[in-house]
Amino acid sequence: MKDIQSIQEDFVQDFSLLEDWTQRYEYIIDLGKTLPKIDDLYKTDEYRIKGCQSQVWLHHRYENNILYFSADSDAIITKGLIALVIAVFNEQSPEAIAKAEVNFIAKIGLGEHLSPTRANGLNSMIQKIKHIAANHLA
Amino acid sequence: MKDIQSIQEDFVQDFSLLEDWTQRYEYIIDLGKTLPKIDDLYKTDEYRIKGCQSQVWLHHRYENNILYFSADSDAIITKGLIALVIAVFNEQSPEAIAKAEVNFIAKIGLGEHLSPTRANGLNSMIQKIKHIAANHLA
Amino acid sequence: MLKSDVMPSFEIEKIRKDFPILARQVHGKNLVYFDNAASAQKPKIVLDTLQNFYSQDYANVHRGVHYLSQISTDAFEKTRDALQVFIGAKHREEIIFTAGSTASINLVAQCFGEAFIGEGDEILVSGLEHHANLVPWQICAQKRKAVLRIMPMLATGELDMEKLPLLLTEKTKILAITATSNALGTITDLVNIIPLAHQVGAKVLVDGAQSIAHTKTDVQALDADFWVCSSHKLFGPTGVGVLYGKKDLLEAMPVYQSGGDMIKTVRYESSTYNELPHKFEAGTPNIADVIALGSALDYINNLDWHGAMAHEKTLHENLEKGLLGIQGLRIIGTAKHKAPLSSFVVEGVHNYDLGVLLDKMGIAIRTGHHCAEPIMDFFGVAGTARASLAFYNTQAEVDYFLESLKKAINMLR
Amino acid sequence: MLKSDVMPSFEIEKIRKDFPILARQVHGKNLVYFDNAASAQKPKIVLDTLQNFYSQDYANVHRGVHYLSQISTDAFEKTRDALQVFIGAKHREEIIFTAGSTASINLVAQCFGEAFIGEGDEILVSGLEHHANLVPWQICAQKRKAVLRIMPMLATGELDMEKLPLLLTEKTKILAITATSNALGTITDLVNIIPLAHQVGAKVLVDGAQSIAHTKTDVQALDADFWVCSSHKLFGPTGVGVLYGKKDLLEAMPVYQSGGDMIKTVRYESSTYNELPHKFEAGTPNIADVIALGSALDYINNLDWHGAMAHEKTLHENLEKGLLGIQGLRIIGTAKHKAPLSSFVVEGVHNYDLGVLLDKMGIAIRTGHHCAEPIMDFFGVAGTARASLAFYNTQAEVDYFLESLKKAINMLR
Ligand SMILES: Cc1ncc(COP(=O)(O)O)c(C=O)c1O
Ligand SMILES: Cc1ncc(COP(=O)(O)O)c(C=O)c1O
Repeated sequence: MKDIQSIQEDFVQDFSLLEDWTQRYEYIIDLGKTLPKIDDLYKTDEYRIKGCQSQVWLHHRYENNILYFSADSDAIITKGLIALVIAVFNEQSPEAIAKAEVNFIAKIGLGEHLSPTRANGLNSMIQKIKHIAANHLA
Repeated sequence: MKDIQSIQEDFVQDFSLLEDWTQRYEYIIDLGKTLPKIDDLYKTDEYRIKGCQSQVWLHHRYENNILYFSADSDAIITKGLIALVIAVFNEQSPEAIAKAEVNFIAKIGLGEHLSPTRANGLNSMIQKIKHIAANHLA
Repeated sequence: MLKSDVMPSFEIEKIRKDFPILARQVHGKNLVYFDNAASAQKPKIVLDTLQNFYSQDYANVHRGVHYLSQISTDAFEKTRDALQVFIGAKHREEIIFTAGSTASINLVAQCFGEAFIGEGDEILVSGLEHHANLVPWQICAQKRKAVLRIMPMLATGELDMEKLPLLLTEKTKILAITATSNALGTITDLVNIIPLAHQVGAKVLVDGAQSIAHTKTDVQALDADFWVCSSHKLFGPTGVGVLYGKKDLLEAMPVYQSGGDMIKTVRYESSTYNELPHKFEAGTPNIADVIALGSALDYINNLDWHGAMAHEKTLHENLEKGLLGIQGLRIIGTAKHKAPLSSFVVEGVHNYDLGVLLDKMGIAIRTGHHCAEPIMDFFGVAGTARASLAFYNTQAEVDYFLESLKKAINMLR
Repeated sequence: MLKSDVMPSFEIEKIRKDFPILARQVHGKNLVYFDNAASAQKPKIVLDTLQNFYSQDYANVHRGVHYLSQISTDAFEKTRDALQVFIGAKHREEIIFTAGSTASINLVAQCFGEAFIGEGDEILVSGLEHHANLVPWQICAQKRKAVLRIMPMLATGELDMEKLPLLLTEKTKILAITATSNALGTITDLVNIIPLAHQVGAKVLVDGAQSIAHTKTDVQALDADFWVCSSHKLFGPTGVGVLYGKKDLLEAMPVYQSGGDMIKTVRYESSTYNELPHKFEAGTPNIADVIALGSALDYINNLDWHGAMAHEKTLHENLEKGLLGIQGLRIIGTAKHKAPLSSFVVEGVHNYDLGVLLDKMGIAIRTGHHCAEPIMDFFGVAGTARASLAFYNTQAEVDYFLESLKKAINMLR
């Protein structure tokens, strides 16, 4: 597995090839469409993350000091955005996640989706992932 | 008794001789000091007129189709102003009062005291006098 | 030449210049502001009034003998007079300033409730209400041990008039009903509904938050017992609401908030309360914004209102025509009489995604449940996209919106 | 040169230029604004923020996905963060926006009352309160069948600390007390009073309406349970109040007003409520004014606060010195620690008459009972004349005021 920073840099690289917002969003939407579906079992309140306009569900599994994440959303753009976040954090150690800086979203021109007042739950999801990692630290 | 309009015109004439606000207010204050006191009997809630900063009491008597007014206030400027108003309306017939236009206060440069939002009760007192007159119309 | 020939038609380009924000860009595109039902933009005269008032005349109102306090008080009270005329109230003291429609309704739910609603009484709320005209009545019903009844609607988003007589009983103390639904656009049939409520002795609170920017209101002709609206939806500043109430009702109700200005005398043992309207206006009011609301009213009064309404009606007809031509799009709320707004869903597409992509194209619409969850439940949708118009919108904006919407749907499918 | 030598002293003339209204004339005289305790004037930055916001960025907040709604929401929430820092709150969601101090206190009296005050419980209110921090507790006591007790004051206008232990019992649920009296200027000894209340398990609501423009507040250091103030007394716009409450208390309290934004889910059967701070912010908030309050805080934060406070303290000392030299004048409220305001009466002269004549000389003071009738009763006066200062006042204004006051008294005697 690549480290978190390199994955972020890859995304920044990928996005730099896209010329305008249309292409960037088409890319995000495509990502959203290909994000493996979360098991319906986990589409419950327990796994739901606050964000009143679109819903986000996040599930994680911990094995051999590695965290595995899967997530879903009812809105496709949100789903694309969380696909990016999952790609960055999936199959990493709690330590790596806990100390990682998430800086690629702003760099690829999607920073507006990160505002805590944004109703999409992306920011809450990143907080949640960090929180899960912190709980699994030694 | 002079008629209401002439009395008002006399006041406008008197005030036109006063050069600045100081003289005008000194005149008002003097009037206030000379206004015959109202009988303490009438300094009760029953005779009180709304006006939250200074209090005004108004008493009237009706005899032979003539209205007699006396009034008082705890503030001397208010007292001076009501002395003016009493001088205009006292010993007049209900008919004359009811149809009279009170225009001298603005003309002598004291119009600001007439605003309905003014807390001194002058406006309420004029309304009250008009009201009393209306009640004594045939 | 006939007189009507020289009458200028509604001069939309001139009107737009009165609203500074309409000239701005968003994401490099000209702003298309179709979120008017959430809040309306402000004409320059409103901003100028705020600026001039604070830099020339500001002071706290009432009780002040000094000049600035006097002129502030006069200007503040002038808005009350203007509102009295604007909505056709009988007495100026029937106009109460609050913080918004929500605050106005809460005042009525609490104080009318305390005075007039008891155990076993019924509160009837229309099925078209914004949460602001529903939740306060839920709480009132709970506190007063009263029963909350809902007047159902039809699949068109119109209220079911046939059910009304069954729901109005001599136990019904109040009917809470909107003049216009913010979620669907439905204009309710108040002229026929209010007399029915009065027949059983119920009072009627009308929520005018959505109607006031699109219809002339006459509370006396309607015979509304209470009527509310918000300044910010009427091209005025935020932070001001209006409550109209019939004098005898307001007088019979207990006070709401207490503090300065609403009292007559205060002793430690007990206090007595001031007359209307001050009885319901505790504390320092929102002086500057009330005065600026007065300027918004001036603006509207000087507008070619008839032309403005005809203009926005035409735009809305064209908008709905365009929407109906989009495959898989369903308009939610198809009442015969609608305000110039359209709520819709697109098959297989989430309203949030539509909102995000339209935003990228400079278009502001609202998405979600529009603070009317029971209505969403009724239509079996989680939310809708809502485009809502004002008289300062243009046909070019409608065209661009429709084109952009198609583009967004294509991207998302 | 030593560092302190190059430190600029408080630059009063520069400061005055920030407040446009201070340059105006009244009745042909330069305005002398000594009515700051009723409401403070606004720096230009506050007016510019209103102007820019409405003409560039305005939209309704929360729930909106479009750009304008996002930046409006961000700007609105930024003021919450700024206030958290400004008053030293632990959590941002402990800051609730209301319509004013009066609304904040009413919220606490109702919702804390409902949750925590029962029959036979006691509410202790200090004898120095503005009606806004007294009447809501009278009503609360009446509704909850609780007992209202008053902490008496001494002839100096200071609270009688010896009586406090006798008044605080295990039945005392809350102590409502001002940080600074608007009628007398008394600064209360909160540092010693609050722990005593906490010892018996009582909560403390501090009314910061008058202290906030003259003292730095640290709600955590004070250990206040609730604390309120008004934007308009803090050089911000009208129509905004602040309520600080400890998180656990706010969470344990029932909701106040209901409507949009404060709900989580709404069904006809029942509704669930949103988290703090939204739980207590029903409806469209006063968006623009909250944002402009943020600019007022910026202004204060960038001010030479230490210099400003020293300046107004000196002015006030000189003011009181001058007043004491006037024959027949009695200062009402002679506490050791006072905010920069002076209440006074003049033998044989009505305060209203003083107000009218000083107004003619361009001077704005307040006269009357200052919404504190029980205090007037205590001192056996119907009202007082009150001159209240802010940091933008000058020594020349104090001199002119004293001279004008003497002239007015001469005219009236
Ligand atoms: C000490 C005190 N408390 C409360 C208030 C009420 O504030 P507002 O009128 O802004 O609600 C005031 C205002 O005069 C005050 O001086
Ligand atoms: C129909 C209706 N009623 C009430 C409200 C509440 O108004 P405010 O948020 O201004 O209090 C709204 C605002 O969206 C509305 O549309």
